[in-house]
Amino acid sequence: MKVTNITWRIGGEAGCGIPAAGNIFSRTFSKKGYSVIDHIEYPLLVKGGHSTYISRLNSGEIFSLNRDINILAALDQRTIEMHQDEVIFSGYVIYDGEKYRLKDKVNIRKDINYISVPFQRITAEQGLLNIMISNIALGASLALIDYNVDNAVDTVKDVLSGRERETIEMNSRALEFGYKYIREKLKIKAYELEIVKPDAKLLVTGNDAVFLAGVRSGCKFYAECPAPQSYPIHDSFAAVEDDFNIVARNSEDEIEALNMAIGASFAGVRTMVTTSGAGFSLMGEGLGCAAITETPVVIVLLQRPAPAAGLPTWTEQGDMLFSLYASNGEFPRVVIAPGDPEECFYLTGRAFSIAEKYQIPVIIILDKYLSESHFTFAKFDMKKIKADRESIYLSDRDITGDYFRYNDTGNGISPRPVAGLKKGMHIANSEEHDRYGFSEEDAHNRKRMADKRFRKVGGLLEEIQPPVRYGPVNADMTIWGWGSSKGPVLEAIRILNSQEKKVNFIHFTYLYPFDREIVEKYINESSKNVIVENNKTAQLSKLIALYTGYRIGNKILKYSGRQFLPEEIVESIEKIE
Amino acid sequence: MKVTNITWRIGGEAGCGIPAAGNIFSRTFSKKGYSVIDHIEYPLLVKGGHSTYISRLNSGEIFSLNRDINILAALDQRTIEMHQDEVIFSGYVIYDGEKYRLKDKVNIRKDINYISVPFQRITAEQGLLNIMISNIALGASLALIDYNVDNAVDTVKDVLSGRERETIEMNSRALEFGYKYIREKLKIKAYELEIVKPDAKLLVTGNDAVFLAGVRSGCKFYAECPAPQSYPIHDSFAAVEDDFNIVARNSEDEIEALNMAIGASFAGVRTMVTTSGAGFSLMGEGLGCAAITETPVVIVLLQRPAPAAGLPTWTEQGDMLFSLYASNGEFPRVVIAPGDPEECFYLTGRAFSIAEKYQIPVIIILDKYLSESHFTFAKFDMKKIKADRESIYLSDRDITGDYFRYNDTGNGISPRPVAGLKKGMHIANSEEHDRYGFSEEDAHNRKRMADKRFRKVGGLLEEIQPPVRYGPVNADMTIWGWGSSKGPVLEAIRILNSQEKKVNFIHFTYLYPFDREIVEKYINESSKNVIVENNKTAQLSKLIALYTGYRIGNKILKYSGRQFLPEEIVESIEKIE
Amino acid sequence: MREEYRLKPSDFNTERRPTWCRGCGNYAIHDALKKVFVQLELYPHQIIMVYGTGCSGSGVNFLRTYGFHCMHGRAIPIAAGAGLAAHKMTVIAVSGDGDIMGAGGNQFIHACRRNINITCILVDNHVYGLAGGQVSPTGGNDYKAGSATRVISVQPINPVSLAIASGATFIARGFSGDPLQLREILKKAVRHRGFSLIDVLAPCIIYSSVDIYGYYRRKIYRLEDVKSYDRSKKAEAFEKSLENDRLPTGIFYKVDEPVYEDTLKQIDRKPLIDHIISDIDINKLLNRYY
Amino acid sequence: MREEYRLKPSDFNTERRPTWCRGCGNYAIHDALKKVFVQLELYPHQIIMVYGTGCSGSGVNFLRTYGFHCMHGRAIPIAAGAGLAAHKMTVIAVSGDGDIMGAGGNQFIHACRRNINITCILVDNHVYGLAGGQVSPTGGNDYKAGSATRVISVQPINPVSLAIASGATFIARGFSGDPLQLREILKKAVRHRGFSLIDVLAPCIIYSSVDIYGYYRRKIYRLEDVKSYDRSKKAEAFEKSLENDRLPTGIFYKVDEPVYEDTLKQIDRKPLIDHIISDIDINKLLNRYY
Ligand SMILES: Cc1ncc(C[n+]2csc(CCOP(=O)(O)OP(=O)(O)O)c2C)c(N)n1
Ligand SMILES: Cc1ncc(C[n+]2csc(CCOP(=O)(O)OP(=O)(O)O)c2C)c(N)n1
Ligand code: SF4
Ligand code: SF4
Ligand SMILES: [Mg+2]
Ligand SMILES: [Mg+2]
Repeated sequence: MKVTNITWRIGGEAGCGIPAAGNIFSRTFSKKGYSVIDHIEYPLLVKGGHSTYISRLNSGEIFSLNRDINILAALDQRTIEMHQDEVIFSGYVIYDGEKYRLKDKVNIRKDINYISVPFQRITAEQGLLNIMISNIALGASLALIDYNVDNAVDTVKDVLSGRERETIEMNSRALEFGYKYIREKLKIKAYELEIVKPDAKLLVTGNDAVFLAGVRSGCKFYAECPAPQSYPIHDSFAAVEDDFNIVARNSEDEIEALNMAIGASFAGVRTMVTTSGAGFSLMGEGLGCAAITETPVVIVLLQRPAPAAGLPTWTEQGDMLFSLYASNGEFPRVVIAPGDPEECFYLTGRAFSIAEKYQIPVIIILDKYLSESHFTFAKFDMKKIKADRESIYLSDRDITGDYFRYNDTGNGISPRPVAGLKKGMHIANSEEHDRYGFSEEDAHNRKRMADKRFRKVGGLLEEIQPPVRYGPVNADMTIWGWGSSKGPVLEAIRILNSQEKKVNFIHFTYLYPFDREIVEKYINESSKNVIVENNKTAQLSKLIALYTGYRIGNKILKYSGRQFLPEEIVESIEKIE
Repeated sequence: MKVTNITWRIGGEAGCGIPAAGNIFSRTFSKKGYSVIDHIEYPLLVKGGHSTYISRLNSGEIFSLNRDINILAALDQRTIEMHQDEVIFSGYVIYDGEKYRLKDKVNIRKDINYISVPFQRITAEQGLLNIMISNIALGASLALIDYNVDNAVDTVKDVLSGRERETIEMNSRALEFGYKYIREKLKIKAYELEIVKPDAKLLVTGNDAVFLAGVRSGCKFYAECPAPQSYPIHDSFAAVEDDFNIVARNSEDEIEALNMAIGASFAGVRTMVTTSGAGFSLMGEGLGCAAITETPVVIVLLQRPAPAAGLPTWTEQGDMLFSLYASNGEFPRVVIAPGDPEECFYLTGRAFSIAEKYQIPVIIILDKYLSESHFTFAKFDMKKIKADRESIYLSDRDITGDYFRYNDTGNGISPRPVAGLKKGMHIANSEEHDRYGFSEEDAHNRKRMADKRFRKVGGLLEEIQPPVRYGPVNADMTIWGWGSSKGPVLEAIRILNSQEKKVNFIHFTYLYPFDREIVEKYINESSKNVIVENNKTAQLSKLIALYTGYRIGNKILKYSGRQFLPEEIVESIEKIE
Repeated sequence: MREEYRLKPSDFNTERRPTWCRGCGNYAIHDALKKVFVQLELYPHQIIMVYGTGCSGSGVNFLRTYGFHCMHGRAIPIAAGAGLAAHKMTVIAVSGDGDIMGAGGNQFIHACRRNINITCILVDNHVYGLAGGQVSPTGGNDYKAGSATRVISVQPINPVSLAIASGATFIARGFSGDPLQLREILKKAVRHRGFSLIDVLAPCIIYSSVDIYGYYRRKIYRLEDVKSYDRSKKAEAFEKSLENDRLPTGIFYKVDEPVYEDTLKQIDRKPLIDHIISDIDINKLLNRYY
Repeated sequence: MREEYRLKPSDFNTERRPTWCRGCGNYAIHDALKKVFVQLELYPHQIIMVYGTGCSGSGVNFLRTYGFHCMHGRAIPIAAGAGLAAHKMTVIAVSGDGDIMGAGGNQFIHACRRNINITCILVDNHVYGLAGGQVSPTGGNDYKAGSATRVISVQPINPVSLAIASGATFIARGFSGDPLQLREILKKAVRHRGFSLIDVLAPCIIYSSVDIYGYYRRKIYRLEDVKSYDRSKKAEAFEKSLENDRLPTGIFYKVDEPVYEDTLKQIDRKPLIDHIISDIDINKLLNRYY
């Protein structure tokens, strides 16, 4: 069967090499020009437990995963139990029929194909390690797609480059044996994937994109408190510390991480900290400190289902309102929720520029789905990230006479120098202060400083990108969403519009400042509205009501710790009508 | 001149005994049945700096301070410079004419009386301490009101009871000398205060009321991190530790304070922590922990102008939205902002009951003005605070078979025992958990637990007191406000209504859950609306818009770190019309 | 408080089976705990266990007592609060090195100096296990631990030295590979009145070199075997704690000092949780405000 | 870096006059700082001072350098961050005992162990001065300090012992009543490479007994006068730090150990703040993602 899309899921006990195999699968296709989106699901355990990886590849453009699986590579029985319902009509399940017999437990579906590949026996016979089982399954899967296994072998060599030759060789062998078992022994060919132009695509996660933009933006100090949520970003920075003159730091807690970043930023470098919800809950103090001292800092908040520790390896959009109002008192900030890794890249670049120009904290919100799923893109445009510090910082030449650190300027921005300049000496003060920075309790001064800080909002409104409308201008229904649900909603409206339902989508990346004018325009142009959010309390709908007074009545909310699938959205939308 | 109201302000260098004298002044009158409201203003310094105390007394009912001062007791020249404009036509300024000559610096007002009392000379001649200067001024002020100085001497004895006899005697002497100087030497009599029934009134600050309600409610564990904002509450608890079996604790930081309270509450006692904004910014983590483990805790947030350290000794209503959304993730909480000490008392009682019954965190928001100003009340009704724990906690008898700590009940409340019961063993888990409390990542379970927690909101809506409307039902204008601005607004609408302007006032004490129905009713019944808030961003108006979609366009906002005066509100209202 | 049934270690099992990796040091600790509870005749309902976040924290699911699984680094204050409210119960905090020495360092030193009456078991594997294997504050350069891309030569925290300097009154080091000694220490620690720390070397077999148990076995010696060692001397204990070529295990320091809870008259008569609060009379108190 | 003008202490004055109470220990510290800066030829713009919250923190208004007045307890991480970014500058954190030993304890021990290259002046008055005179973590029972309604017999933190246990490489105690010694210590501390702590006994005359200076004078002796004392021995320094009948001042411990900043190749060539970042080429990096 000729297809343009293949969705593949591999699952099993952790320890069978699932993350690596998933990554190889995705990368093998992205290298050859296919669009790929993948996602990994794993429990909060270092070893053991059940884990799955899903990868969707397509010869055209895709925005998210989909529900229907073409090939389910089940390394254990539980994977079949949990996921065989997702297998598409006449799809395939690969399993080890020598290890467990289907009939014993599984409710066998008549409409799909179960194909036994003796993972365990091959592993034993070939002297492979347990962790390579998934590679056998991967090889078998490629055979089903009739895809040249050499491409995957190349990927393995790439991904494992630097590792011992034997490791690479064994991994490759596992791939090849799985492949051959299907092709030569069983002689099954399930799908034939449409061929695309073999232009290698970038395959990056949200985390990768944030990291890359951080490096490009000239971030010189990065810190986190060790956490499963943020260590991919930390490790990326740590690996390039010397190449790019960056200090990447594991702090003892989030309090140190943010305060060190503020200290470094005060001295004059661009800084970033990453954290997830519980860690962000400890950062309120530092956030306020950055705000009143007007010290730029970029904070990346990697959302997880909460409250408290919640579900650290799953996904949710639960921290929007918290990030908007975190910390005591009132001050301007910018909150950005990118919708995909491409937006992660460009918006992280913007975050650094805005933070530095406006001397404010900027918060970038991701979630597990966006952080850890790979997406393909043609390339990143470097021109869109420019670190133009020279026009922002004062030099000794600029300063004549008294220097007012908190000068009450028209746009609220008070230019500052990096530390060490002869003429630019100043203090940053977390107490209310006068224009020099000296502590000052006077009522008029207080009002003046608060006004000065908030005057920045005017400029910020020019900088930010208003919500974007996707789909037809005139639609019967408008979906509203933010951040990482962008992909599933885009897929959903593609399906809906192909069914002759005119649905469009307003997607927010910047959450604060709020561009009321454009939102009101969108509201006026929409007839029926529905909120789609990956949380329980519909936080975006609250934000919209707060600023525009418009309350969106229809809500599609998911808060099981799992990202939306486009099909779910389509079904929910259909129920509304 | 016969008067029903006297407003008195004393000011000078810190170190002259101003807080004590102010307290004595207020208490002297409250004891004799007058209504009193006072307020102290001081800089962020242990010693030195300028400080003032204002006390308003009235033979009838009052709700706040007012602007016009009858007597300004100026212990230094700066007090005259800063405050003589507030003195009412034909009012009085008491100053030390032997220490500084008015003409040198001060713009002398023709319409008021400057009376010199040689504070310094009396102090020297009588062998008094510097700190007693303010008592001389106080005595002199009493003479101007023609009020029996013995009442004040009695107050001194009361307030200083337990101190050395000499101290008491010297303080009394200072009072008497000031009194005699006016009465016998200058022979001035300025005002004659209307006599009231001498039923002693309670004179309490918001802090006092919170403390008293805490004791009455059976709070057994109290903690704070040492801070100027909260130490009055700490010291009150510390003084009664043995009498009421309470542990009052100075924690090393707010993180310990809240976590210890959660631990103690888990074991089974009622607990409270107090903090101000920057400390609350460190409590997000603990807040979420209390929420997901469903451990009751009462947090008192003493707002100050912020962000960050801001102005620690001044006042602002800047933390409402922060308190509503603090901590990662979504969970129900209750947020209460009492309007005066009486509400502080009853609502703190409610806070403990609600926290315990619903097993949630309850946040009580005060601000400097409410925390540290004294207000008079006839008495507190003890029946309104009942700690009915027995009906809430499980006993061994109640438990048969398996005990589910997080039982998925109809109202979302899962009854629990105190620690140590044989049959009630359970775990509290800050990770998402199943009904036993065991860590659980399953999607259905996640949804179920989130739903269970949020189901409590239904019950909570029955418990809370909806916003109260003061003034005429039908009005030309409706003022909306919350928390401590209650008093100034009540005075303002009294003035406005006496001027034939029909204005009423909707005052919020409970901010979450939000009673949309009644608020929408109020909106429908109002014609012109105006927000009065002691902050810059009109947080209540945002909250109202968020829930009702109704946006209040007129805003009277003050964010200079000072509380509203009724006259300011009246003037701003008049401008709106 | 005699109970009607005879305790056995399995009374402390829950319906969940431990999910730690095979060979993980956490097993030995839980095993020791159960056996010590039986020896001390502590019944499940007389115990409050508080767990931090991390691999060790998942123990909350496997040990049947009153339990609290708290936020990263907060096991000590939660335990301290629970202990104050129910001071007749046995309160034990079990938490990782990343937890207690990372985020929880401040609470640790203050609990030590206040000598609060809880036992703290530091599950010391030198890594942030659950967080991804990063080197933890106790992680040194003596063996390869953790997923660090580069060894940064910072000194590790020595929990024993730190506890001595901070004022804890029972300070020991155990090793999960020496269960007998671990049990002995644990028993004494639970019995000790005041703050007791047991720094348990509890290898993480995922993020350590494979022969970490062998490494420790070669390096470790027991303080019990040093007859001349006087564990009541603070300076001596500190000096001992600095030893690194060979690693002493056992009790470094044990003294009787005033216990925080004992200084509180307000919990003298009965635990805070036992007070009836339904109608507390505050009228006398109110009089001060008239 | 020679400057065009000759430094004098008053070059470090701002237009604001100190607001501390007369007799407050903070005066001596600021005085010593200015003189030491002159001696070391450190110009105002070459210095970053970081202040905590509290009476000592108000110093930000009175000393003319680059300055940061941070949140309660956070002077050390702010200083560490500034120091990393501009490691050629002199970075000094000045903060109270409530600050550094209360809220900031965790940052303190970690800064010690990392041996980051900053100087930390602990303004140790045994009380939370600005917060209302509560007994601070360093406040003991040896003299009446603070506004406590009741003396709770908890052990105070001894910053010197704690710093030794945590790995700081320059550890001293000074006394605001001994300005000469204070200056000497300060000079050496600023020169020292690595984390230096000076615990300065700096009486709060408001919340201490009146003769606190006399009390200290009677109790204090100088370590310089103990010829046999070897300040390079950790265990000896620790034992010395425990002395309480008489209080040693001076340098307890000083060793040269790897400095955190020196282990960082990425700041080897030039300070982070000096890099031009306008067009950083990441194409090679990007290739890994194709
Ligand atoms: C506030 C916060 N920051 C970071 C984390 C990430 N985190 C998860 S477990 C853990 C600690 C793991 O180390 P350790 O305490 O040594 O436990 P182990 O897994 O080694 O037993 C951390 C820091 C968190 N849960 N919360
Ligand atoms: C988060 C937070 N908690 C509490 C406070 C209150 N506070 C103000 S100053 C201070 C510390 C005062 O003690 P110390 O550091 O010893 O300084 P000193 O005034 O004695 O010089 C504290 C805790 C605060 N500012 N921030
Ligand atoms: S990762 Fe390490 S600490 Fe965690 S369970 Fe496995 S062996 Fe134990
Ligand atoms: S209160 Fe104490 S520490 Fe603060 S300025 Fe006065 S003397 Fe110094
Ligand atoms: Mg660990
Ligand atoms: Mg102090």
